[in-house]
Amino acid sequence: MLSLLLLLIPLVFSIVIWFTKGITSRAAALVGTLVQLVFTGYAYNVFLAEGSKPFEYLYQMAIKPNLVFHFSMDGISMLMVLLTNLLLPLIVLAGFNRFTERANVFYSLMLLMQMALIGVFISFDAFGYYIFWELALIPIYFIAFNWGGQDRAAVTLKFFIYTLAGSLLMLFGFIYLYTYSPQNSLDWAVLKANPICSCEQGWIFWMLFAAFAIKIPIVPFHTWQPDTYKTAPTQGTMLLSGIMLKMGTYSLIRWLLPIVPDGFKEWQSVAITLSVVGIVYASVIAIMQRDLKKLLAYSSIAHVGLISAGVFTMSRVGLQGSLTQMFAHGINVVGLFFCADIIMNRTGSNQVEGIGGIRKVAPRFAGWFMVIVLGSVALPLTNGFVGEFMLLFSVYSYNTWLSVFAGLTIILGAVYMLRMYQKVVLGDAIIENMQFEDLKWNEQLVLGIIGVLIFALGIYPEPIFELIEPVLKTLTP
Amino acid sequence: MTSDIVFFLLAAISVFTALMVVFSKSPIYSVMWLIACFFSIAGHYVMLNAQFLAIVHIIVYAGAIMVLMLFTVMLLNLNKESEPHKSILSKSIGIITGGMLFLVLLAAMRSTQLGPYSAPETTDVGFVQKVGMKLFTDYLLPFEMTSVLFIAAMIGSVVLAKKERNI
Amino acid sequence: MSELVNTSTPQNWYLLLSTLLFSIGVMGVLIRRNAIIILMCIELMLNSVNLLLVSFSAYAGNTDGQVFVFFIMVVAAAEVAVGLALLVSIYRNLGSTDIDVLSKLKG
Amino acid sequence: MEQFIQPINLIAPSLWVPLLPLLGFFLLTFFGKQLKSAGPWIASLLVLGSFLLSVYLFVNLGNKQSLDYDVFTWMHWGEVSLNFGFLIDPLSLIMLLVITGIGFLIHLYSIGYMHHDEGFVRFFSYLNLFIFFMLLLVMGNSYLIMFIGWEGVGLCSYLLIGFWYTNDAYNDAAKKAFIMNRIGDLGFLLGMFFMLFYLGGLDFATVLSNAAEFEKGAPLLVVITLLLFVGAMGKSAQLPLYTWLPDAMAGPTPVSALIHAATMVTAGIYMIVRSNILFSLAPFTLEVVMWVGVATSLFAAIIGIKQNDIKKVLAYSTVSQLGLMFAALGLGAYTSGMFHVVTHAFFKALLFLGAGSVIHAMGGEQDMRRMGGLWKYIKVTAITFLIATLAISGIFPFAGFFSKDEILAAAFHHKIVWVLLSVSSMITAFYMFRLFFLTFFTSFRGTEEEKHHLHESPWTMTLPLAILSLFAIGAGFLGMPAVMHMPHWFNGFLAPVVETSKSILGEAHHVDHNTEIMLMLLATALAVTSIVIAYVFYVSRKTVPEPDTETKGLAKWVAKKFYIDELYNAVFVKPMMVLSDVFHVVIDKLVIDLFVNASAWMVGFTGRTLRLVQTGNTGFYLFIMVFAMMVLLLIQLVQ
Repeated sequence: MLSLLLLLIPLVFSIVIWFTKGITSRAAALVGTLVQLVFTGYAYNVFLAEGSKPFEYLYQMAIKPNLVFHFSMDGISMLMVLLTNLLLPLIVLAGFNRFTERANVFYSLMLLMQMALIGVFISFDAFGYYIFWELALIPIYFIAFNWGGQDRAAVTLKFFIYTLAGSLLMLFGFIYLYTYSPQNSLDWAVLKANPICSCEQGWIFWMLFAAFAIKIPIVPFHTWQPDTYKTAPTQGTMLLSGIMLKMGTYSLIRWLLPIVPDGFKEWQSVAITLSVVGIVYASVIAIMQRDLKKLLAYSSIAHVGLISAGVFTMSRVGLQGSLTQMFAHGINVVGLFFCADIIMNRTGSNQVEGIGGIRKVAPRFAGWFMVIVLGSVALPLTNGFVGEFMLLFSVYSYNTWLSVFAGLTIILGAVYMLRMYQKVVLGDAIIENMQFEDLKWNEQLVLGIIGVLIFALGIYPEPIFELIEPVLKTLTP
Repeated sequence: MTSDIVFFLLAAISVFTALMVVFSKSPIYSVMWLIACFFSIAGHYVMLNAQFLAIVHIIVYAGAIMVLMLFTVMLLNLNKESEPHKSILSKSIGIITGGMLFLVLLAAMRSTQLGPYSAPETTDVGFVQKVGMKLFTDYLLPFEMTSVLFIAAMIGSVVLAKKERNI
Repeated sequence: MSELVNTSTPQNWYLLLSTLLFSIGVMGVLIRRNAIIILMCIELMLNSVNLLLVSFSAYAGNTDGQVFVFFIMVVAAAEVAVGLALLVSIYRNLGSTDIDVLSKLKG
Repeated sequence: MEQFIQPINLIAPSLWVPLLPLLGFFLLTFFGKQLKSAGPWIASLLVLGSFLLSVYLFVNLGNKQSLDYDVFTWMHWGEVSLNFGFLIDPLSLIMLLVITGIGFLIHLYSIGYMHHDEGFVRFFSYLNLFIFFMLLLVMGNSYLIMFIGWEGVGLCSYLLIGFWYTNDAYNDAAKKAFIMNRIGDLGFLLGMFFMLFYLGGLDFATVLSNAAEFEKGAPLLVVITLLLFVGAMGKSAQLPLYTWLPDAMAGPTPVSALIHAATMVTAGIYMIVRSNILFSLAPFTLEVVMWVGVATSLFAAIIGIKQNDIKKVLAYSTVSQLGLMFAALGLGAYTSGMFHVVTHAFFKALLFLGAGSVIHAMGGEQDMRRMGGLWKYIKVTAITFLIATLAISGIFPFAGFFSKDEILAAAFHHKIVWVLLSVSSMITAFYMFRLFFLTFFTSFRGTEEEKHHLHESPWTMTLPLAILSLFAIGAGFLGMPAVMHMPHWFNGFLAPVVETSKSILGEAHHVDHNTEIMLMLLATALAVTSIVIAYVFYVSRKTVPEPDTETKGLAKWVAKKFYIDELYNAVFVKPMMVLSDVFHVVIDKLVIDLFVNASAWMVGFTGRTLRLVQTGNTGFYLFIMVFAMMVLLLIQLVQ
């Protein structure tokens, strides 16, 4: 039942916010996300105390065809729900000193998005999962379309069609699975317990993988991403990169690995190679990016490339590392985009070159930005390192040479991140009479929380491990 | 035996009038033949012991629908043969296609397994009481919905047929 | 009473009859160009189906079929009303009910 | 090491050793404004506290005991668990004392040196952070904890090199240092993966005991040690990853003294000594280490001759000395290398601090061509500087003499190495005295204004100089050569750490006493010769190095550091940038988007084509409808 409440709270607030106006809207959104966060905290405690039982909820929508909404929770879902509900208040708070046109619609969509994301993470039946997967696309489409920047019509259309095409293939895959599952069921446990003939798993794998690879995105399915990240309003970008992207990697672990294990094994090498190529490829592109948000977008591709490579090693360490890194990356990337947003907002420029000198006028901002950059380049004792270490080790265990290439990320990551930081924050101001206020209270709060999380999880990642380890035991040999 | 004779008689009338509907030149005649066809079908209903339907059929089709058609034909002044003929080719293609459809349906019918029905215990299935019971218990909601449909259709046709002034 | 019920006639004949009527209706739709006559042919087709339903209802001793026929009549009446209204407005605009004139939907 | 017992009561003090500077970092970062000028003093005192705790540990532990404990589990999966734990053994104790001791002195010095800087407090918070990470590096009980410190000091190095962040050249230098270090770190990381995979863990106890099972020269160990050495090359600025260190002189001088001379750059040597068993089991790697060390030593020394920036000279001398240490390690003389680390820490820190004092006196000027004759203006600095210069040149009885001699003696059986190292030492003596003479002798060559400004530094700066010079004189006596019939305390202290290696490598090539004395004399003679040559050039003839534009031929190559930076730029940096644009513009925008757009176009094309079917003829539609119905029925029938 708790799972249903987790879905309903954002939905109710989403509806309520629709009827508010202006400043009230964002205050209501903050209240809503905070209520949800508190409730998630409660749910987390219950989860630790009683396991997944209180979360079971089944709603049979139709008997023939056998369509079920099955909500439940295991450690992985809990982790992702925590991430979602932790980031949402931060994302809302990040926009607190901005004027947003039609704020009620904006925040309403955002809360709707939250509900859809949680739905994806707690659905244990492919039917409900698919519905929420698609539902998550709708609010973000409108957010990017209505509040986006230049070329938004073309860019959002590309994004929408791209992801929709992927989902369609996934739908085919699921329908096929449905037809051939023994009780005509799409329940996760049933699908997992009755894998279809390994001769057919290969193409089922590709059906599902296409959807996930586009969402993640894995090179070469990534071309929608940099433009979309650039065009979407920053709060939308935070949602996209911080949480929505995790839908893909989460689904790799939840839906792809247990359901088509043989197909997974069959295409493992291809997928890992793609991921690793993606890491190097995106990192190299990021080096010379001139647009701030696009640079971060490519860096994000590089990071998630490593995450998916870890998943595809099918090893315990790889999965654990990827989940840890998913959580860490969610936090870091939101922080990075927030910093980019602050810079773009105050200077009016979205270029890497031609700003400079921010540190002199806004030392606090520069300091927090540095912390987040460090988390992003995976310095030990930051959250990025724990995941990256485990991921690289998993890739190493799979193939030594691949790990050398994947390991280039720690060099190239430092190259592009520090280059960006130097050009933007350090040096002398290039813009004359630059007015750059230091952090406002809400920005200070958001960056402070992110900074503390970066170190806390870097030094003591045990809470994450504690959640996911029992689940991973059942997923890997 | 008598019922067979009645059936064949009615069937012959039905088919003949139907063909006349299709092939008569003037729409007015077509309407007339169609009314005749409907009556014969009503006869079939009676033969099948569906009195209620037979009556409703005559009221609705012959009484309402066909009158409406007739009015329209006259209103539009279509009673004279104004229809340009289709070419022989397209006509024959139509006939051939219709014939082929008939053959296919026939074939489908032949391969259909009918019955066996358990012999009906009562023969009053078509009586007003029976139909009414069904209609007002099991099918109450659809029945009520039909009224909504009718209102929609009524309003729709009024709006459509109304002369548009402000163009 | 019982001799009035024509269940002695094989049901196949009813099937044959309604098939024939249906095909004639289809043929009419195909060879005529006057929209009103096409509308009538459609009525004919609907009636053939009704006949089929009634015969099944009678032979199986089940009233549901007749209820269906009732609903079909309702729909047919609504359809004719709207269809004729459409025709009137088409005629008013184009001065003809010839379906070959109605080619505005060309893609 | 089994005979070691765990003295539990020492765990708490040992924990506080790194925690104190970390506390200082947080205090200064978050309350810097409130603390005002007390901040730097607090920072310094906290480091002093660490130093005192280290002394306490040193006294209580000695070399008969060691501490090895885990604080908490950091990462774990399946059977593997990686703990956050500390190991205090003789080797870490030595490093602890050096780091906190010199660290404290440099803190004290910085109070004077950085006083007028607007980032005064920030500077100390970084310094404290650095001390924390450096302590983590040497105290960790596993390669993973060492790696934390390893990267952490890289970060602090980055922060401190780019301390004056408004200058973009400094920022570039900082970035370069970080990235070069990261290249090495990747090697380290991969080395760790090999260990984790094949040796079953990352903590020293497990790794080293499991490694001992392998036979000498096992390929696995060679790979691991080579990878670790790559890490050491990055951190300790060896060929080919050394170019960041001279650039790192952009940072404030105390930073150069602390990080880029005394402590951080010796992390590579510490790491190899720590894993000496692995290296001893991989003779091939030792060979590589030795040759890299020799080459670096010589190469950097040659470049040092033609540098005119006082700090650049010292930087190249650091690279050269580090090369010397690696050569010692490569020869299997781990304790000698470590000994040189310690003595070098003292005299090189002293040199840098002295240079800082000179720069302070000169008001920021670093070019030696504009100095000269400073002896009479800043006496304390000059004297301590002279002591350090003598020490680095290897003149008896200064510290450098003993450690350098030990390394040369160890190299004696390997004639080519010995010759090259001797040449390198000789060049070292030359350019160091060139530096000394140019700075302090003859007459002042700067402007009148500068001359007027010349003054001795405050006591916070001269006191560390004095203390360090005492060590630069005396530290050598910790390791007396056998010929002097005194106990070699240093080797004895470290003996437990390297005893396994000793048994693997076999008995070292001992030179007999006569040869040893002869070697000492020879080395001293060479050094003295160099000094004399330098004296003749720069004092008697009063030669001043020509301006940069007039350098020609070979000299220009040397002065331009053999164009290595330019080479790297052309071979790695530029192609990377071009590749980046090619990937973005050609592959992303053209190739991949071509497929994407092609599929979109396909959809559009299909739509445009199928549109033609829609003739608009209602009769035709009806016909098609009936026909299709028929076909569907037929299909149903046929099935």
